[in-house]
Amino acid sequence: METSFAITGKGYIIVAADTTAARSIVKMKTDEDKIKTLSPHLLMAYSGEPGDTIQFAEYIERNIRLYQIRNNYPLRPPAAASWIRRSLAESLRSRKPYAVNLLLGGYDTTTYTPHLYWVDYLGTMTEVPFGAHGYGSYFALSLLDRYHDPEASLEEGIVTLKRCIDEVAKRLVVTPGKYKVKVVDKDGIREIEL
Amino acid sequence: MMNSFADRFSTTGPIAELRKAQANVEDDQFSDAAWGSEAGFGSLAKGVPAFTVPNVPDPSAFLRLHTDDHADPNCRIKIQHGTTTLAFRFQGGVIVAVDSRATAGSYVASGTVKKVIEINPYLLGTMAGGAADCQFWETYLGMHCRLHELRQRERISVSAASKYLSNLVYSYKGMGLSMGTMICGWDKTGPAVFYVDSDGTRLKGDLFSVGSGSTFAYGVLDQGYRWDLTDEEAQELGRRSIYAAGHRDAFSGNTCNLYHVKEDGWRFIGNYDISQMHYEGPTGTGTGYGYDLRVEGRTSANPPPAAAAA
Amino acid sequence: MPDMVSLSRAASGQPSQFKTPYSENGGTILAVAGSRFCVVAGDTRRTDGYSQTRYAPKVFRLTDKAVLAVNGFSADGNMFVNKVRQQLEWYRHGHARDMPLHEIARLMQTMLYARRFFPYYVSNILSGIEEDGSGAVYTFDSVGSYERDTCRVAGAAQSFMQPYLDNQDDWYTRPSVHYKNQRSTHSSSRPTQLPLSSVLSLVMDSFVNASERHVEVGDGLEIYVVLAKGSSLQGLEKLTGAQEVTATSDGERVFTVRRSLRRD
Amino acid sequence: MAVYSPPGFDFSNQLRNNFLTEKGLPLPKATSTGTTIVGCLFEDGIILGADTRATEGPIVADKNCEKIHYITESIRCCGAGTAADTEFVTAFISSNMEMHALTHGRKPRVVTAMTMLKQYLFRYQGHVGAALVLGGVDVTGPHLFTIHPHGSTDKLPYVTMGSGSLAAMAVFESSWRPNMPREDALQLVKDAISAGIFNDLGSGSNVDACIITANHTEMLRNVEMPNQRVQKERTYVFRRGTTAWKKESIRNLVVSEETTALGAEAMDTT
Amino acid sequence: MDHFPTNWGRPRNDAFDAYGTYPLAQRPYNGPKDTFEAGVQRTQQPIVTGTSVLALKYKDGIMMAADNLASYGSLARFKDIQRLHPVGNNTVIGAGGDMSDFQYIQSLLDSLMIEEFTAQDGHSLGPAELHEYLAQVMYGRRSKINPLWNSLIVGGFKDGKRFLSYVDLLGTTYSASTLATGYGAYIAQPLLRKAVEGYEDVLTEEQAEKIMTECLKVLFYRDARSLNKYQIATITTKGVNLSESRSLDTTWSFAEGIRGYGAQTQ
Amino acid sequence: MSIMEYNGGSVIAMVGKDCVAIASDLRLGNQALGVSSNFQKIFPVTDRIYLGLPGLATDVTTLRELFRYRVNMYTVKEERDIEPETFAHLVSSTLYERRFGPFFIEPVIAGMSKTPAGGLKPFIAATDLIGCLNFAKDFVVAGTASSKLFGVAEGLWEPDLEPEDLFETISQTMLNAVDRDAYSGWGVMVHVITKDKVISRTLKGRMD
Repeated sequence: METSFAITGKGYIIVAADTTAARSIVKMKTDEDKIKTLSPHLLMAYSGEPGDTIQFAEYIERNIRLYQIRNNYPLRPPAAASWIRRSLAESLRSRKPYAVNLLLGGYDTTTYTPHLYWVDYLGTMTEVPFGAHGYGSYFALSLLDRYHDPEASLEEGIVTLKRCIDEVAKRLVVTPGKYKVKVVDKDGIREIEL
Repeated sequence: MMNSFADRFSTTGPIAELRKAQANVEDDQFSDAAWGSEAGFGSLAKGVPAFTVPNVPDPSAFLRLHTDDHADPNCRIKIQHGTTTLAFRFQGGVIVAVDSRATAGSYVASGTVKKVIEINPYLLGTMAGGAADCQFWETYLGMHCRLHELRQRERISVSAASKYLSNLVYSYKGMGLSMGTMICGWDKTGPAVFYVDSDGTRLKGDLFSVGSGSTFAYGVLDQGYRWDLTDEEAQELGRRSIYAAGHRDAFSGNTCNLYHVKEDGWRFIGNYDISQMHYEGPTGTGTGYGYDLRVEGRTSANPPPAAAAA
Repeated sequence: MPDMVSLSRAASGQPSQFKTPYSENGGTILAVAGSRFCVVAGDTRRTDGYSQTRYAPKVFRLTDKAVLAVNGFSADGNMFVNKVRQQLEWYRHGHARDMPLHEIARLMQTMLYARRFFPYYVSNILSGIEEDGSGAVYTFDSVGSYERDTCRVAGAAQSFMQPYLDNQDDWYTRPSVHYKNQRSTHSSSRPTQLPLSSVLSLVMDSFVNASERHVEVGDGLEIYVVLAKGSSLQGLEKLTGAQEVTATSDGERVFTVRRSLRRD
Repeated sequence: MAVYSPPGFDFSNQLRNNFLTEKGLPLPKATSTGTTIVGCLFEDGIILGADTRATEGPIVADKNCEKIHYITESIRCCGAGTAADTEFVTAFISSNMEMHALTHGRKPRVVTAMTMLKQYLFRYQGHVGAALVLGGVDVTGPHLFTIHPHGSTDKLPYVTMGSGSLAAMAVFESSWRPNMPREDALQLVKDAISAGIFNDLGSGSNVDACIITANHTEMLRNVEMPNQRVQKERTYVFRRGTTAWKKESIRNLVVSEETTALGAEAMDTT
Repeated sequence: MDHFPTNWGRPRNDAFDAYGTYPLAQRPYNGPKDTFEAGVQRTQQPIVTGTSVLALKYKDGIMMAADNLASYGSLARFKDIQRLHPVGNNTVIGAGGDMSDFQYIQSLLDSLMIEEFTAQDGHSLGPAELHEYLAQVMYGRRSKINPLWNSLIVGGFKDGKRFLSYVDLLGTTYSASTLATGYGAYIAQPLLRKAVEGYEDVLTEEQAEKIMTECLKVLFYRDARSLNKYQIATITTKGVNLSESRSLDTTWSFAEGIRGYGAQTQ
Repeated sequence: MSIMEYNGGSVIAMVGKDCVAIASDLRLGNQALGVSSNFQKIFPVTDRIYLGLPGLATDVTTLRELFRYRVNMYTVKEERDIEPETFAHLVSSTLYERRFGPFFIEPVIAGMSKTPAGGLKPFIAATDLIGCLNFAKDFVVAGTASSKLFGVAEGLWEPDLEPEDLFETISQTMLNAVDRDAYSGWGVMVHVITKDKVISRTLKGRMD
């Protein structure tokens, strides 16, 4: 069962997604990266209908990149989020819609602010201090209401994230297994091991 | 004389028709289901009540057709649903905490539901699922616990009480009952919590949360739970978990009722408004549980000192 | 366009296929408990699709201490009231007194629950005076779960009237001011109760509001007022159309008040 | 986003909406007018009538809406059914009639409006849910039609439509006579609408009527108001400060100007 | 019971297993089955039907009217059916809906009256008692999901009191000074209400009959399952009086002026 | 559960004396799960027009963008601000364009419109999801709590309320209505538009 989390902290965003690619009752792969790096300071975790997810993510990735090549600067997180939402909402009106849920985490280098957007497959978008997709959200959101701190240091943020992962591991029937965790901050994007 | 005699046994004729017509209707009046109500002369323990079942090939489908508001939002009878209840054992006894909201469709039908059923001074049952199912069967259970006491001259164990309830509802399996309850109490073996539902499941355990908001409650509960919590910490954890569920789940909320079961029986700790807990904390004087209040003034922006000064 | 389904029902007298033993007859009921009185009201419209009858009572006096309002499928409702009355009659024969209110409530639960698998399609509100003289409202869902409350609406316009009464009633029905969004207008300790006259005008206003916005509410309003033993009439005697229907000399007194509502 | 949207309906949401419907989320209902609408011939022309209730399911969405729509000066159209459809269909035909009049330089006829309407509705096979009563007077005399959502029409001396049509029709069937005088006919229309208002839950509030004769059209908005709201028993003004709020921001729309006299330095006017 | 958070506590729908419960969502049914279930016939839809019955209160008592048609679908099958049935000296029952069910009710009521008569206890069943009886029977049959497919109007006059009430296949009952079943509830009721409400105590029999025939005429114009042959019953101090079948005087002359349905003029 | 209840949310607008008020809740839900408690549903169109968009949240954003675009085009072409009446018709025809594939939004419009004499008078309107306009003289409501809002507003609304009184009335209406609706709530935002200013307040509503 796919689960992804993202939380903001002081000057960073942590995005975590499970690494399982499952078909029916079989795990096909346990080290799939479901977080795309869209630009130097923008991450996108995606989950949903297999096939749609990767196709949509690559489409977005290329277009965001194209923008950067054409204009010589990347889209800032709010603008990128708005465009991604629109792409998703419009695809829903086409014959072959993408059924993809997204968490967009970006660090705005001009305002020094991390932004996190929660986007669902219908094109609903809202900015949140922390977000989750998948059944994990039913356990993690209340936990984050309780423990999340926007001024937490990265270490504290990782502790909070671990709480979420542990909780889901404890309570969710089909445990997602391993997670890939990426951080974006003023220095760019890097992957961290838990 | 002959007339009335013939009437009684005839299967045709107007009186017979009336009798037949009423037979179905009157079941509930003179049946065992109306225990204790027959003008005060009813006997209490006639066994398992009898119910009127509609005369259709598939009664449970009939019931679902008319009562399942998810399958059909326009269904006529909206049985109230939605709930968060929790109970856990710790060194100081059992904490039972529940919310108080009842919703019918999207309408909040009540914000003052008592979802802890006080079975007797040593036993509590929680209510999730069909409100009537829980109220009725747990009241019924209370009667049988009393009978057990009278017969055996000792209090019924939590285990036995929950087993009794489990067996009762299991006999109605497939008929459409909806009940998810925790039977909590203190007996010879110490504090005990049993989860019983209408599928017939019965689980002994330390920590359960039941209802549509249970996942949210678990999120907070699991993180804060230890066996050696103090009484105050345990009560706070119960409240806080119900708050968390009331906040996130549209079908839970309004107030939290908190009970603490100790060796000398249960005690009602208090009723806490969830919105008040959000803004001002359970006592109305402290800091609120609400995320917005907790992080007020805190920002995740980290401008370098130079930019911040500008 | 006329609703072709309901018209085809009309053609043969009734629905073309017997799909459901239930029907929905509209209308709304409401009860408010005061410290020494209670008020139970219901409109008198009975609907069937888009057609209506103007006077079909939904509120029934059970004893001088208890009034029962039923709403939903009227045949079930009437039958249920008859049966409760029958039980109360038996009780009176057995005990030489009227059944106390909270006992009627429990009785109703068992009667409703006996039909758990073939429910009465009825929302019940039982209201009256408890043995300690306080006003009480008991609300039931269709299969018998019940709770004591102070102010409750059920029926078609439930969602129209209940939040309005929440707002107007809050400071006396709820100890917690917080609940109902009004800040410090009243002290947070449990204040004095709304007087009967205010409750009555509130009830009338709320039915007028509902009849303005809900097509299934209207025609007439029937209000029952039950006064506890020894309480004064509190202006009831001056109210036009108030009529006493007390049957025993136990001390509680029952009055009815009738008003007309929109007929369109 | 297209800068120029093509005329006609936009079906771009339909795929998505079908998808949502398949997921088991039923589509919401549009405002419809349960409605009693009528029309009848009298000695000098036509009288149209309508109630003024608009409903969304059992909820009264609008207590005093206008259901007699303008087509031309001497042609009017009552609408029942999906409210938005009746509004837009009549507005559309009204503008087409104006164009028609301008193109041909003479007053358009009622049959022209009727034909436009039926052709338009037939094209949409009943999906445009407008049930209409069209009435007017032209050079060929008074005409009265009903147009059903699928585009079928009827021509009769007295007609009714909507959920209250049976109640209104009963009044016409029992009391309508050919060549009624104006006052009697108006009363009859009021009675017919009232029968709908008081006996059909989908119809309510007030009576609108429109009297069309060869050289004059009289729109009688709210000609009868039998269902006025009664005075409230209590007043409901809250003490200021009742509601607790967390944040306030005020945006001034008037830019305040302040004139500062530059007294010390006289302007150099040389 | 469904344990999924968004659906918690609701009946489990076995046709749709949202979270793939393994191994089984549904238990096999091994309970008793009625092999001949399909053979059990109930009135699930009416076959031979009568349309509206009208009734009103007037100065001297109750007047009731119904036409003589029993339809078989859209076929005007029987044109001399009597749908008003006197029961005793004080009551008339009028029925719309399935005629065979009505005839069963007639026989029920007739034997009930005989039953009551043989008791010889000085009581006789009046309209109120018969209505209560019918309400119980109708409600009981609906509770067995085996309804008597009728809407009935019970009118009567006993001990100086007028009685008029309605009961239908669901057991729903109500009273009013004017009642109508079937299409009559939509077409005749508005006219009846206007003519009768408020005048119950002043209307004479002639006026009442005029109102009735007017309503029947309108019904005949607009209800495709009605007939211009009808009967009127009155129940007064003098007892029940059921008229012979009469014919309505109707006019269709206005139709001559109508040309087509649209632009036609010839 | 209908599509309109998928994300939840409600809006109401009321007329006062030389002022109008519009209020919405702040909840964004994913069915029963609350996702955000700061989801704005009311947007300024011009200085004096506010538009409330309750309904499916994706369409809230889409429509907001669409209207912003169309109003900007109008302003560019006409070289003046759009008037509330005109804007209401713009909303209506935009929605009716999609008669057979509607947006799941029931817009509510509140604003002050210019009178020929040069003054300002209050204006409110609402449409259903395919653009049937309802110009009311008192109040208009939409969203998942609409029936509750109708009931409370019908009882509490009085004519000619001053801005501060109107604020109390609309706030109490909104708060009590959303308390009885599972899909609306999580705070309330109120805008009172008067002749010379717009007062926006975030209310302390129930958070469950």
